[in-house]
Amino acid sequence: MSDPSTVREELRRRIADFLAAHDPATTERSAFLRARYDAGLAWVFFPEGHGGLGLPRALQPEVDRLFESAGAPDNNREVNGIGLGMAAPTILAFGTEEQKRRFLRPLWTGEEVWCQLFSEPGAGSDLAAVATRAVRQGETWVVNGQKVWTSVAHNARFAILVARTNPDVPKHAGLTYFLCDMTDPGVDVRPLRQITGEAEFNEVFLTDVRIPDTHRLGAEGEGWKVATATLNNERVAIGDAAAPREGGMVGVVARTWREHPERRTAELHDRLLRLWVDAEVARLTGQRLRQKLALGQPGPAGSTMKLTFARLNQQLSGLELELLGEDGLRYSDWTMVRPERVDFTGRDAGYRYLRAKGNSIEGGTSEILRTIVAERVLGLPAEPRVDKDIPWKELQK
Amino acid sequence: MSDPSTVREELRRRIADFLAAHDPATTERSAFLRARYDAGLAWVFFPEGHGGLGLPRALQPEVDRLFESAGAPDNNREVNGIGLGMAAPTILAFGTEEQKRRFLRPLWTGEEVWCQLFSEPGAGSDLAAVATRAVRQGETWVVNGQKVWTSVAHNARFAILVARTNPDVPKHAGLTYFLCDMTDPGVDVRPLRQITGEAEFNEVFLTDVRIPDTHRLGAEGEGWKVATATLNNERVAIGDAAAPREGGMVGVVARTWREHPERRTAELHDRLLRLWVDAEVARLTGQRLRQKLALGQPGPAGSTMKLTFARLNQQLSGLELELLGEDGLRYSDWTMVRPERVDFTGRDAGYRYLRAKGNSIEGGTSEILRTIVAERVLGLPAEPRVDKDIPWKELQK
Amino acid sequence: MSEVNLLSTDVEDDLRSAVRDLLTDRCDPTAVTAVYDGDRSVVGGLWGALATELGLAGLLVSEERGGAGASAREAAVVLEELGRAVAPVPFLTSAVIATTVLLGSDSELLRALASGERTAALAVPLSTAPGSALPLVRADADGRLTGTVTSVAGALEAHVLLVPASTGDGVSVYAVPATEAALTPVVSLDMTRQLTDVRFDGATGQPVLADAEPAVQRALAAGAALLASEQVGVAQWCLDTTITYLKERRQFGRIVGGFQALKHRLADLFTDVEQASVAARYAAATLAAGDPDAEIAAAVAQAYCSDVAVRAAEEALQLHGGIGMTWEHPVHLYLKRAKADQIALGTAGGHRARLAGLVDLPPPGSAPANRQGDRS
Amino acid sequence: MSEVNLLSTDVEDDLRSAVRDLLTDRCDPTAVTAVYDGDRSVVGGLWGALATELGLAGLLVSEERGGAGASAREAAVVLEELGRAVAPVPFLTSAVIATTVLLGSDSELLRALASGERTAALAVPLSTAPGSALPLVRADADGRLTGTVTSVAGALEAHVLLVPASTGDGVSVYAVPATEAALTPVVSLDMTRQLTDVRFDGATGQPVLADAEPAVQRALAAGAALLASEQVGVAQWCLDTTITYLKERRQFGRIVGGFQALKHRLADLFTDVEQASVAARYAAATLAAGDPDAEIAAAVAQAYCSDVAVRAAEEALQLHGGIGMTWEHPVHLYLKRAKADQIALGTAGGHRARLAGLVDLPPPGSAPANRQGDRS
Repeated sequence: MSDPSTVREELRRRIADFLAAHDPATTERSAFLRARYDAGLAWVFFPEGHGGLGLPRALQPEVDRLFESAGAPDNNREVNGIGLGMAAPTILAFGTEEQKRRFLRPLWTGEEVWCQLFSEPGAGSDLAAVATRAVRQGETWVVNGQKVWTSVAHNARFAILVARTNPDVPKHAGLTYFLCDMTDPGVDVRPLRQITGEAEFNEVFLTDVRIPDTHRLGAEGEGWKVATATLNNERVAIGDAAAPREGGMVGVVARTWREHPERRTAELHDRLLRLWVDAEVARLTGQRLRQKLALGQPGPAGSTMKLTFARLNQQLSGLELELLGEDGLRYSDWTMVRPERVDFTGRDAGYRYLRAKGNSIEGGTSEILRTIVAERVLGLPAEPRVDKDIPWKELQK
Repeated sequence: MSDPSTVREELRRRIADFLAAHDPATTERSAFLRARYDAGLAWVFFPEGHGGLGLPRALQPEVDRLFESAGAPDNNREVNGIGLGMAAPTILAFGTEEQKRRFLRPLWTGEEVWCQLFSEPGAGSDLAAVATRAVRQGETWVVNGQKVWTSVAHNARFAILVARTNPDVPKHAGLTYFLCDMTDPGVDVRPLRQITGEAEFNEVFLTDVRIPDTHRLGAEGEGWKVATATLNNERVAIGDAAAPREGGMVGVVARTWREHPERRTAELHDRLLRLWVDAEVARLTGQRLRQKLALGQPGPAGSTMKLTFARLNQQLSGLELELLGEDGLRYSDWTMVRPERVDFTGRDAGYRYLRAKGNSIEGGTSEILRTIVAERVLGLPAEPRVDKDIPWKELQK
Repeated sequence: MSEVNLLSTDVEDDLRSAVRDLLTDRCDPTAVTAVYDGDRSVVGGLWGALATELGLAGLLVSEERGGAGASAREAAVVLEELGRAVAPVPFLTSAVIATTVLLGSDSELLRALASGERTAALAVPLSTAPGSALPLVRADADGRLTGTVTSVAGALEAHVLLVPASTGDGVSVYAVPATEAALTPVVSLDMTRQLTDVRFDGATGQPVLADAEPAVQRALAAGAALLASEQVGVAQWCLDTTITYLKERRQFGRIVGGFQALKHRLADLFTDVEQASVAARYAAATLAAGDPDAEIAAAVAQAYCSDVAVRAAEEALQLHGGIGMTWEHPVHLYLKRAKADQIALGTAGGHRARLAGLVDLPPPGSAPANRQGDRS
Repeated sequence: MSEVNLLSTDVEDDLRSAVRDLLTDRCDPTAVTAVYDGDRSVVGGLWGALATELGLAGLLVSEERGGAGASAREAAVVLEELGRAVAPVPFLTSAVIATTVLLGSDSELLRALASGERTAALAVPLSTAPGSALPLVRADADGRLTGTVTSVAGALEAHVLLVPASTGDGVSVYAVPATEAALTPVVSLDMTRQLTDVRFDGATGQPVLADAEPAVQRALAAGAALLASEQVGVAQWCLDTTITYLKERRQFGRIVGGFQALKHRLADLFTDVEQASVAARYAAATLAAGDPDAEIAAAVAQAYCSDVAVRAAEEALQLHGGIGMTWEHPVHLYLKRAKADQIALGTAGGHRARLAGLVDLPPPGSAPANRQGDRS
């Protein structure tokens, strides 16, 4: 391995050369992004030929900063988070060469947005319980079932999908992982309205959806292993930049406190200070986690940070409504709309209060996370399992 | 059944007659108590011939009040709580006529104090795991083992004892219940020092203790059933009198607050008010429970009240130390002594803080109580049990 | 502080059944959810049935004045059931608060309210705590009112607004036909008790009560004391529904309600909800009896029950998992009601602060402040 | 607020191992428990070994003045280990607080402290929060001190007391031989840091620092910032020991640590202890770097860590069940230390109140109060 500083130097030179050859001000957006991918400057920690240069992951933030400060177009990162954060590393790890070539480039450029068809009404925390069936007919799989909590499904070109291909074996063994074309006529995407009034997510009904076997990712029956890899990527997805003090929800509430001296009470004061302290400590914990990751030492803090984040968002937004008093009784708008993204700081306190309730459910409930911490980090005994060795079809649903 | 008010009238007359015949001022203490027992005025809800008149339990508080206000001697109630509250009803329910005649009268008069030999180092929450062995030799049982957390053992004449008589059957099936003479030479009572510095409890080592089979209570192997009855009596043992507002720990802390204006802070103020409210609500809950019991409708509040009581005592005493600041850093005395009883309000705040930690452990941990409430009151599924059907001797200890 | 009866009487049990049966029939969660999208069709018929068929509008009014001659105890039972159904009806605002304002007056309006023929609302923000300053509109010598009151609850359903107004000669309450005021419905956190901003531009009102501050404060105090029962109803629905759901839901091959961490949380929640029901009942019973402990009881009940209701709703949502986050499942109706109720008629923290004065647990630095107060 | 290193350096890891090894050898829980019964035989040898063998007495003193020239980061590592062992040694009181008082002086005493030859204690109550008024004894013109200071930590182990005294010309710190003062040992909640009441009846002291208020406050602030690391050590021992116990203990035929309610509580406690360790490390790192954020960092660390330590000790006791209530099991040593540490150098609530001023989150009514303050 070459000397790290030399590697960094060399990488900077490459980027400078690329920018010299492709002026962001004059190059067409898609052309620029495709060229960046082809130059291995998309995700430099991916292998050469697939948008990367096989470099350490820790170098990526600087790459992004350099492109950003040069005015380069972004690759639709906000909408395609699932594609970039979850689908791409899974395709890289488990895909055939053909699949990598077909899918990674338009995924990274944002030309093809991805969504995730994992959760079902009966398979939330227990993902291995998915009931969506995929039945093989020659070189095609015919898929039927219902998925929920699918964000960006209505804008997505492809999906990563877990379906049951063999109901005669225990639940973890009968799953297979697919790449599903969302334009297939059997795919019906319906908005799923939430308690905020909006529909940020979707339900996706799959009726005789035909997936070619070439879009199977990993072996038949290997779906659980592939899905687990995907979900591990989700948990790693912590921001690269240091969070500022009073970033996020705590800043909003602190501002309300400062702007409304007439609403302050002694009781709310101490509650706010406790939460401010908690938020500051959580921020520092994130900072330490980033310092560890930079040294290649991932710690257990990733799981615990999501727990803390959810609790803080919920307690802060709850306090904010009490602080607002009469104004806390009012809401912005219950109209069913389809927002592009979650906006915790730009909307009213009632929205924050309601939306934050999802923070301890989406992406792994707080209950599941506590169990994971207890078992994987603290080494406490696993939950008694009664469904491990019984064929899926015989399980009580 | 006769008219309730007639019954009450008749009972009052009996008590007046008794007091006229046995002037508390001039009658010798033991003689008075024995006579009261023989007159059926000890526990009027016990059957005739065993200190009672077969009347409803709800009448007992008035009987006690009438005797007390007449200056009658008390029956050592504070020291003999286990005898009166737990041993007596169990002997009544499961004892032979001979056992009832032998034990109940001196128990009630306080001439014979009782203790309870249930818990063991390896059998705390899981009482059915007791390892103390009782082996039959003719008409005698030979007992060996170790018991812990035995209060008043050093003053007790008898004990209720649970021991394992058959290790070849599952754990709940191999237990038998005995009445153990604490003066037997094989009984070794040692003080068990607590975190307060004192030894309120004892360890009791049983070495070849010989118990005649006539002191077995209930059938061989029926110990679990009898012990469960004993413990249910423990949970019913809620005071008969309405608790006053600011009774117990909350009153102590409120007094400290009032007496030390210089130590008040806004933060402690709201914490104290929250706990004051909680204590008041707990007091009212006790009041409702008593009103229900008076109508013969025991509710679930008995189990939940102990949970609340433990939490409140712990939080209040913890707050008190913070309120006391510098004085909270000081303690009264670490000397190992043997107190007669727990005194939450007469001692210093440090003692209260430490002693209150036991409130969520003794008499059923808060964890066990929550499980009981969840299963028996809310009807949620029982914990997975792996030890129900396996012979005791084969269980992993 | 006498020993009041904290149990239900047979009469109260009958009343509870009657209200619950009616709500089961006529207060479907889907219809309640529809009020969030502006379809308030459930409201009128439901309130009519409760107010007149069951005679709940006049519960607190004496029989001589056309009411049922019942007490705060019965009103508490009704509110528990209304809370359990998040019923979008103006019982609290009209039959409790507005009615209590008029109890000491000789207004004929009281009889109309008691019969259910008319419905009224007290024109103060829902967040107004008992004992706090009232927002006042101005009344001129001809009884013409000018001013704005924001976030009034029950105004949308009211024929008559009871408006505390400064007359230059103290505070009087005026009865103003709702049609005389400019009502702007507010998009509310809790649409099952939708708020209204009310503007008076020289509206003509009829004075119904002079020197009205004590009567208004009494009404707010009664409202706060009884709101606790509504909060208990909300909490009980949340607890019951969650337990039912967790006994059915399976994950990892097990009944989810069998996971011990959830069992313990539900045991704790059950404990708190049971205790809340006692606190609310004590507040209602002392209010009904005119017991001198009523003020403390109300502060305790509000301080305790409003947080328990919020926690019960939050736990219900969390323990339902994803389905609890959907518009389709009614748990959000309870969360929104619980959170709005926490702010209504004073927050828990506000009631604790009031309690401090009632039970001699003064805040830091209060001794000098009191002495200054004595001097002025 | 720069990005400081929150990870351990290799040097810090080595220091940690050295301290931990020594404590494992020489700080047996039974010997520590004995101090509660008046047997303090463990103290002298242990402190001697730490102070001189490992050279910890002079950790914060520059090499020119006979110390190790290390920083608050290393002191934090030591305190974590001392907390983990509830070691009854005066490191915090002498090597951190008293030493910091003297860092800006030219006193020769500093060299004696650095070498471990002498041990000192600052004569203020252990509960004194940074920024609060100091209890002062009086010094006459001849340097003779009169007055009493209660609840002084580290005085029993000290050769020298550093006494803040009012001279009529401001505050000076006097060095007084412990033999010159009347020391009354106090029966303390935490006997592993036993307190002493100290009386001066015309004791002769040597002035070591004039205009000493800032130096004393700086020392208290450093003490508070680093106490957080001790609290983290206490919390970590409690967590680790509880987990180990629950992996062995069986009830109902199951490993107790497998019951989900306990697993979830331990996961939450683990989260909090992890976070506490970051808060303490940030406080130490900013203090070491002279970072302008050090004051906020210290307040945050104290506000967070002191409650986490208490909760960890309380959970440890509870989850050990009966055995945790016994004198024989060491968990009570940690509970007493944690609770005393919560009060030491200001409570969590006190540090939050101080933080409010540092981060512009003023208490209610503070704006008018400030204005009044401006006028006077």
